[in-house]
Amino acid sequence: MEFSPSQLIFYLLSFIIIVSSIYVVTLKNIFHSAIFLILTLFSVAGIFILLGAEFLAVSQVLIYVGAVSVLMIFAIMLTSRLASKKIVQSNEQVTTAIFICAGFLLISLGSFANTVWRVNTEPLPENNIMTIGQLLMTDYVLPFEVVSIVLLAALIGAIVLSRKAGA
Amino acid sequence: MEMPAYNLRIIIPEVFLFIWATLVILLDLGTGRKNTKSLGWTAMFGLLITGVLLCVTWGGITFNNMYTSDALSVLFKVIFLGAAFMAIGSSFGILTDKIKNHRGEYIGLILYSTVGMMFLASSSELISLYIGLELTTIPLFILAAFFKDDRLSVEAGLKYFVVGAFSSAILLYGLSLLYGLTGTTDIVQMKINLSLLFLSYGKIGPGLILAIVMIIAGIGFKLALVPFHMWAPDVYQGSPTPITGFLSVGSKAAGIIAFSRIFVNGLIAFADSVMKPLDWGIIVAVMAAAAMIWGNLAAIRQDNIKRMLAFSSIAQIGYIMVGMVSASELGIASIGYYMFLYLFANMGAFAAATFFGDRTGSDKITRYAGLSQSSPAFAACLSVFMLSLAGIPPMGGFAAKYLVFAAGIQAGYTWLVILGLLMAVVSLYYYANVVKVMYFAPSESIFDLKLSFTARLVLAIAVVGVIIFGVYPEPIIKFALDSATAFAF
Amino acid sequence: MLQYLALAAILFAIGVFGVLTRRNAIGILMSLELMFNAVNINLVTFNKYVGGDVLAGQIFSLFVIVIAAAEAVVGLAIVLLLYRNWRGIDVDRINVMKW
Amino acid sequence: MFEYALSSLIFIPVIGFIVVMFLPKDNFGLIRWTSALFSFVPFVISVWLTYDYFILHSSSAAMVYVEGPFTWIPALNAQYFLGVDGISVPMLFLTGLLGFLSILASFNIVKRVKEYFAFFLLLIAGMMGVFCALDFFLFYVFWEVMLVPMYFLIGIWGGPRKEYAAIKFFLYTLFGSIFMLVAILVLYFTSEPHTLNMLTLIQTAPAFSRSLQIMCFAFFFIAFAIKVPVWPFHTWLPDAHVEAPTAVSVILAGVLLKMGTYGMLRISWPMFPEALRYFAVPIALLGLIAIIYGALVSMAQKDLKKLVAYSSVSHMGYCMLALGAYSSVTALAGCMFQMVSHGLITGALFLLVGVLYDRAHTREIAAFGGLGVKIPVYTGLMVLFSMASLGLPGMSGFVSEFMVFIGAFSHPGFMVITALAVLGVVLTAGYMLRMVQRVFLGEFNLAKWGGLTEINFREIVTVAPLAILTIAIGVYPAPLSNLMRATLENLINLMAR
Amino acid sequence: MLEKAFFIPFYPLLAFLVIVFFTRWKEKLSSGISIAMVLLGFLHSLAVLIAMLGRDGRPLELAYTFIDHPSIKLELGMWIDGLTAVMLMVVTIVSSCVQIYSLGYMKDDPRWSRYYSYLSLFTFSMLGLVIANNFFMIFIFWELVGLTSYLLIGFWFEKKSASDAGKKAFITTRIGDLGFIVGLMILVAYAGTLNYQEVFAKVTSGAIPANIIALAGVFVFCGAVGKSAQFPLHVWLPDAMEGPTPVSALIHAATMVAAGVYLVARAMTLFAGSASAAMVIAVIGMITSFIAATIALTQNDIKRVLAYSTCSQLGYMIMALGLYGVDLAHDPHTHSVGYYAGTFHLMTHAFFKALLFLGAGSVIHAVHTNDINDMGGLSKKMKITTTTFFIASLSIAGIFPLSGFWSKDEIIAATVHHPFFMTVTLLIAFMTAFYMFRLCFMTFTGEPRDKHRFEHAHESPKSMTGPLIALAFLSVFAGWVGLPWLKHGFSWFVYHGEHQVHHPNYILMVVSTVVALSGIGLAYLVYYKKAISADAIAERFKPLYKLSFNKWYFDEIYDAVIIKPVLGFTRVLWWFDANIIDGAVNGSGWLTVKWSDLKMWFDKYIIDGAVNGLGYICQAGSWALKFIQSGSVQFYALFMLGSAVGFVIYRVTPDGFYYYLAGVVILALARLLSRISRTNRLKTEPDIEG
Repeated sequence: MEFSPSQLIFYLLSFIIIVSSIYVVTLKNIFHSAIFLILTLFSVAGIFILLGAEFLAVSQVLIYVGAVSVLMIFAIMLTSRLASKKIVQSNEQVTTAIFICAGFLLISLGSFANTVWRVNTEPLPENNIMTIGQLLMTDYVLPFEVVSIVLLAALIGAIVLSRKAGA
Repeated sequence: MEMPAYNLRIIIPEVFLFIWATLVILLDLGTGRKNTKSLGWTAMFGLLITGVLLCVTWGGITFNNMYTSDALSVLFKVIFLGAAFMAIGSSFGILTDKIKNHRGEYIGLILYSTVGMMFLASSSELISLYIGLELTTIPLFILAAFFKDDRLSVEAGLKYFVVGAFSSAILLYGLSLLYGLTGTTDIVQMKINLSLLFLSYGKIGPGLILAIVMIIAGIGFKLALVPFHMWAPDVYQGSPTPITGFLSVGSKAAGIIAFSRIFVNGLIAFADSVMKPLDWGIIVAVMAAAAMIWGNLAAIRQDNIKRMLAFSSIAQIGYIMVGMVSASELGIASIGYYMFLYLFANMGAFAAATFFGDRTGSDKITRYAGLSQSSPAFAACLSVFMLSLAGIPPMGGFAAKYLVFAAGIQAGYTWLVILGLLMAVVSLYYYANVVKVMYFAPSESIFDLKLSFTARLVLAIAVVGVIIFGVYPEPIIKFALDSATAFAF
Repeated sequence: MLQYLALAAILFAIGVFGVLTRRNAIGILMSLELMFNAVNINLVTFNKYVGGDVLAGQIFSLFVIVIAAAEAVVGLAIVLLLYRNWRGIDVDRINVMKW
Repeated sequence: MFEYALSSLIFIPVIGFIVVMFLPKDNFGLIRWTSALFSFVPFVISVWLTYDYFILHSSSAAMVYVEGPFTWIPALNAQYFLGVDGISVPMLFLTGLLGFLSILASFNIVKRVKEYFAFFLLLIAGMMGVFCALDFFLFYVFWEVMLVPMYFLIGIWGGPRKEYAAIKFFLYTLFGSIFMLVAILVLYFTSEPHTLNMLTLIQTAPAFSRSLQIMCFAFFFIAFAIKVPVWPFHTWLPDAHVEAPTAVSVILAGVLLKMGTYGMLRISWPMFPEALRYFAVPIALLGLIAIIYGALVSMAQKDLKKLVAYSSVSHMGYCMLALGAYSSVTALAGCMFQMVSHGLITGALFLLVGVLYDRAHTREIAAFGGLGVKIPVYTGLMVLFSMASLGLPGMSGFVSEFMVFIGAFSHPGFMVITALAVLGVVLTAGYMLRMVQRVFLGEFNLAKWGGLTEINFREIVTVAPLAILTIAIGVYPAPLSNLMRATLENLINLMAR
Repeated sequence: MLEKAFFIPFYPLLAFLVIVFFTRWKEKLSSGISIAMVLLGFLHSLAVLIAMLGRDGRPLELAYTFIDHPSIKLELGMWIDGLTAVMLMVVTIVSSCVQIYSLGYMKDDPRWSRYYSYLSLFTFSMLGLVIANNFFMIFIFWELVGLTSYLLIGFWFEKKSASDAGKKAFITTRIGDLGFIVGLMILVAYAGTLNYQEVFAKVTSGAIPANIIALAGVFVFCGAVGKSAQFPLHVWLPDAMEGPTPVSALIHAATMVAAGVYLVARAMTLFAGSASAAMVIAVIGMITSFIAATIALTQNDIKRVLAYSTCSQLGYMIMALGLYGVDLAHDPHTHSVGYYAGTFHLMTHAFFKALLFLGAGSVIHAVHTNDINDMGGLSKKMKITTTTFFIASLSIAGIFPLSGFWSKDEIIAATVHHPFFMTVTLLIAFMTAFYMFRLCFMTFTGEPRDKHRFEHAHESPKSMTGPLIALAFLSVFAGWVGLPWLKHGFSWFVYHGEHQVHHPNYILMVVSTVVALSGIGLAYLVYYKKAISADAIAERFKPLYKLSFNKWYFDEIYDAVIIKPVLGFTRVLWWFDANIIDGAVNGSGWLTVKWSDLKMWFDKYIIDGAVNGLGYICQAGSWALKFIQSGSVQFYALFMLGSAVGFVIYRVTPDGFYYYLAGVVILALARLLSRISRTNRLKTEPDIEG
């Protein structure tokens, strides 16, 4: 079996994603977890590029890495005390969870392999950033507008909840 | 690039409500966060206007087939508006006593969530459906945790959030698979594509089942459908009571319409016998059965009225799902009617619980003892709600159950109907228990609840709705049946 | 195409595992982000290989990213509340309400 | 008869319910007399109706005074459809009479008077509705509507274990009626075109498949059997009777139990003749068991009211036996007679037990003795109704039992069952006489019961009509028999399909 | 007057209603009305009798419909023939006498009005019974006399023994009625009618199978067994003596107990339709007669002696009627005199037995005791009573030319073709003479054994002696209407089938007289002359004596007694014999109560338990509730995903359901394990709360 460069890159990225995401969910130090989360997210952005979704990759980096992860690190710093690092960071249902996740994984993989998928009929548009922009303003203008309300609501909610002064 | 000419008329109600909600928040800021009642009244007034606008403007499909304003969506939008109206109406006590700083946000978030539900109700495409769902849910995460110093409330918020986001991810996973199978996000197109796929390959494979189950799990969370229900009692108990009511009616109705859009409209082809192995009906039927059993049996043991109502609403969703699995015109109509009556009965019950809680600070059912003597009207109202939920004629709950079970029988789910009816008998036990406590127990603590005007208004609306639409359900059923024709069976 | 789906499934499963087992609330949030990313990989993969509506998958995943961000914000706000009320963010201690 | 007579029977009490709700809470007299009025008017109408039916319509089996079918919920094909024939008219009369008398007998209620009478009027409305309805949906609604006031009446004004009794009654009967609902729905969707009209279904249902008939029949039977109550579904009855206030017991025994047998006769018997043939013998056996069992259990009772309650089980057993012998007009007429007569007699017995309880505050049979010396009129009435209950000729109980016996006996294959059922006559005599002896005969305890007062005028007024009717039917049953004869013959033809 | 005969029962009914509703508080008026009405009835009956004599006993029928159904038409009506006319006379005469007599006897009773109302009601019922034209109607009045009997036996209800006896009487007779009802049901089922004549027509025409006739006959006869106190249901009659003595005279001697005999006579065609049924009747009659006679020999209670005597005499009549039926079944043109004998004896017995009871009442009134050992020598103080009592005794013993002689003679004549019956009959006649005169001598002659009582004894007032005299007159002469030499005597008037011409049988007359005289003679020797010691005889035949004295142990060990299997009796009746015969009241009533206790238990725990089972399910559910609703949000998520995975497995795999089940079990176990490990870990972990 021959590896094309893109495949090589894919397996490399996959390896990084899987390993670092396992770290994310298992490391005792939550701060380290956050770092590995950022690594994972970066790698996913790489996958997006492999799949020809450059705009998405950019958004991923901007929104996740730039905003969400930083926010999380702040939150970790606010809430976690270093003293608690030694404590077991996973709860008692690890065994069960492993079973369930493994089951889920097996089923998913088995299902995918046995399913008839539609065949690709047309290639992706060349300039998909442009196309995405157009689509967002035309076909998908409604969700585009509504999602702004979601963000507004989340914003207001976050402010309400995090304000310290009594309820 | 040119903007296609969309029919903007049919989204006027949503747009108006969004603007109005923002105005309410601004009003609160502008008036120095002092006004309570005027905010509430403004919001309720806005809901009324929205309702009027809705009636004037509905009908049509636009935004690239993403947004459908059909009769079904109107029926559900009325339910959302009603739920929001009653939730705000019953929040006056909380707004006065417990929430000092963020009254505008509280009301605004309820309205935002309502806007989300309304979008959801009209979505006929997966992306907008998902976004509508999130717009419904995210404000509710915040509202559940709105009593920031109250551990129960915060716990409720956390649990709601974790389970909500988790199920949202599961739902997305399912939606992505569905997209992958059909190559489209348009529900009607999806159905066509699936049929074509099936016709050309003779099979589709387990991927579809995975997708279906994932989607059921994702929306099942919103419905609190067993086995995706477990957050519900905790969240219902911990949240501010009006929010609990809103959750149990509005958010649930939103889930139901999403469910029916995806499954009854989109995947209906798989309910027929040729493709029996892919049928989602049996899964939902099993879950409905589980919901009825679990909800009713668990509710018997509860001594907290909110928790009891939480389990009861789990059971109620089981009944509704009987109509859903019927996947027929009558089934959809029965769901619409059921939810409509459920709006009055359940919101009424939660409103009553709110007023009682405001006054006494307790949600214990035993504290209701002797209310029939001290506050006869209140006790009578609550009894009506309970009997309606139990499905005793002439309350509306009876006609609703009748319709749902009729649909079940018609679709051949006799076992499910018998089970449901048996469980309805069981449910009577705990519903009647509330009545019993109020009426039979000797009244030890005689106190008058001294209901405020809004409280009386909310209770009156609910009681009148339950009885009027119970005795003369024809207009609603007619409308629901008409709305069901939107689905091609 | 299947390898992308497999990657997504693995990532999703790991995310699920994190949600199910992390005691730290922020850990749960991070695991949720993993799950959303897995979904996104799915969507983009399908967009490329299955086709159909032009770029619907990419746009879908764009919205998913945005909404995931919004949820993260709200989630973190709730985590702060937890911290204030419990002086800690261990999720499995937060079970006052049960049964 | 004026138009909408049946509706007025149903809705006058409802109006009364609303009116009473708006009366001042403390004006007991006003409340009592208002509700008496609102129950008296339906009573008068029911008497008039009975008379009118007897004169004008008793020769044919057709439904008369028909109202509707008016469209009610077209989406469900539910209609407002009322009508009566020879088997509903006596029941309406009984309901009117017992409703009015029970309201009179309730005048001594002093606890939460307003609610009491309001619920009572609602109860009367529900019962009237059941006997008039010809649409399944309507029938079911009335069937259930009744439960709610009953629940409150037992639960609030009942005895020490009222809560248990009330919820048991509610749950038990609801449990039964859900099966009826399923059967109704199945029938609805099986019939073409879909209909809930009982009369249409009676015409079309026998064409349904055998298994479907058997299933529907069984489901209806469970619902009705619980109401009757047929052994072994009877255990709600003693509790409900014992805990219920006097007037409610009267209604419970006098009217509610009849709904079960009425339902069988009106609905499931003519509708599923094939299933009926399949189930006839088991039904008669259940009746036989109820007769013997009820009587034996009655004999062991220490509580006066419980004794009367169990005697109901025994007496309704005769109805079941008769219903099993579906081929005989005499048996079915005996069943109807038994329904009427049991309503009168047991109603009166409950009233009388209530009278004694009001004075003595106990119903323990062993606590009494020799009361015949102190309260002879009361004793006389009690003995009269005991005798009526044990089927003494000259009173209605005898006529009904005799007709049941001779009718059932001539039904093919029922000889042994019927002959065994006759045992019930002796057993009934046994427990009734034992009760009479231990309460009224023997040594009188002057120290304990010296203060006992004789039955008063109001109480006599409540019992007297029942006594008169009991004897009247016993002496001259032909009118009642003629009233329902044509209807029953028609029913038998339907069952013979 | 004849067509209006159905008025006769209504006179006393009117009296009853008037007393109950209007004159309850005016005691004298009540009794006056009652007596007036019964006398009116008597006059009317007399008119009817005369009218009937004029028609040579040709019957008359009138009826109105009670209930009309295709399968059965029930009617109320009257059937008047010779038998009816005679019975009407008997009932009204005895009733009149008793009512007048009661004026004295019940003088100081506080419930005077009630007593008369009951008597009127009884008279009404009895007259209705007699006049009935169908089985349905006779059954109605049959039950009504049972009711009034119950009320009158228990008239002094403060006495427990009295109320017990009433109940026992009612229930025991009802056991018989049970058979009666079954018999009626059979008749309805096969004949389709209950009218006497229609039923008889069907029986004779052979429209009903013979075995059904036998069955119906035996069942209908059950009613007579109960009411006429025949073996094995005779136990109630002696106890019924707890009632006032005039009541005993009226009901338990002259009229009600005769109803059974009347029924047998009335429905003779039915019984004669089957020889075996008729034989059952004859045998039952004989057994009763014999047993009762032997018991009467040794009893010391004056009324009980008379009660057993009544049993015995009723058995006589029934035996005679039964034998007639047997003969008739074998030969449709039989010359058997059984029918005539039975009905004739029914009439004469009514008079002299009423007289005996009233006489006994007079004695009891005087000495306030029932025990003949406390009496003696009363003839000195109570001339009229003594005389009339002796007349009655002679009559019942069958001494020429008293009425008893004529009727009893006919009964013996009826047995001529049945030697065994004849032997027993003569034996009974002997015993009858003996015990009656034992009673007479013990009571009225010799030295007073209780001085104190004797001192206070006095002759009864005129209201009591008057009826005694009237009845004594009848006891002497009533039998003369049946003198064998009369061409148109009793047998011409009261007949079955066709008029019977009767021929005297002089040998039998002599034999019966000899038997009777020897019985009297023995009694004279033992109790008057004391030539033979009664105690010595008792000692000599100790087992027999004890048997007799203890009434054959019927009441004590009824179920231990092995009753001779009786033809035609069903196993059902057997069961009743062995268990419930002494009423569901005293002896085996215990068993019933115990049994129903058991049923109560069953009711309470098993059937109710099934209902409450729901509660247990809920209990189990609550464990599951605690298990799943653990409060841990991560477990909620786990459960959600686990279920989803389960559903997928369920739908994807062929044996999905089992995988699913296995998955649930594994999940549950894992959860359980983790809970355990969690509790362990929490112990070791430091608290991190600040």
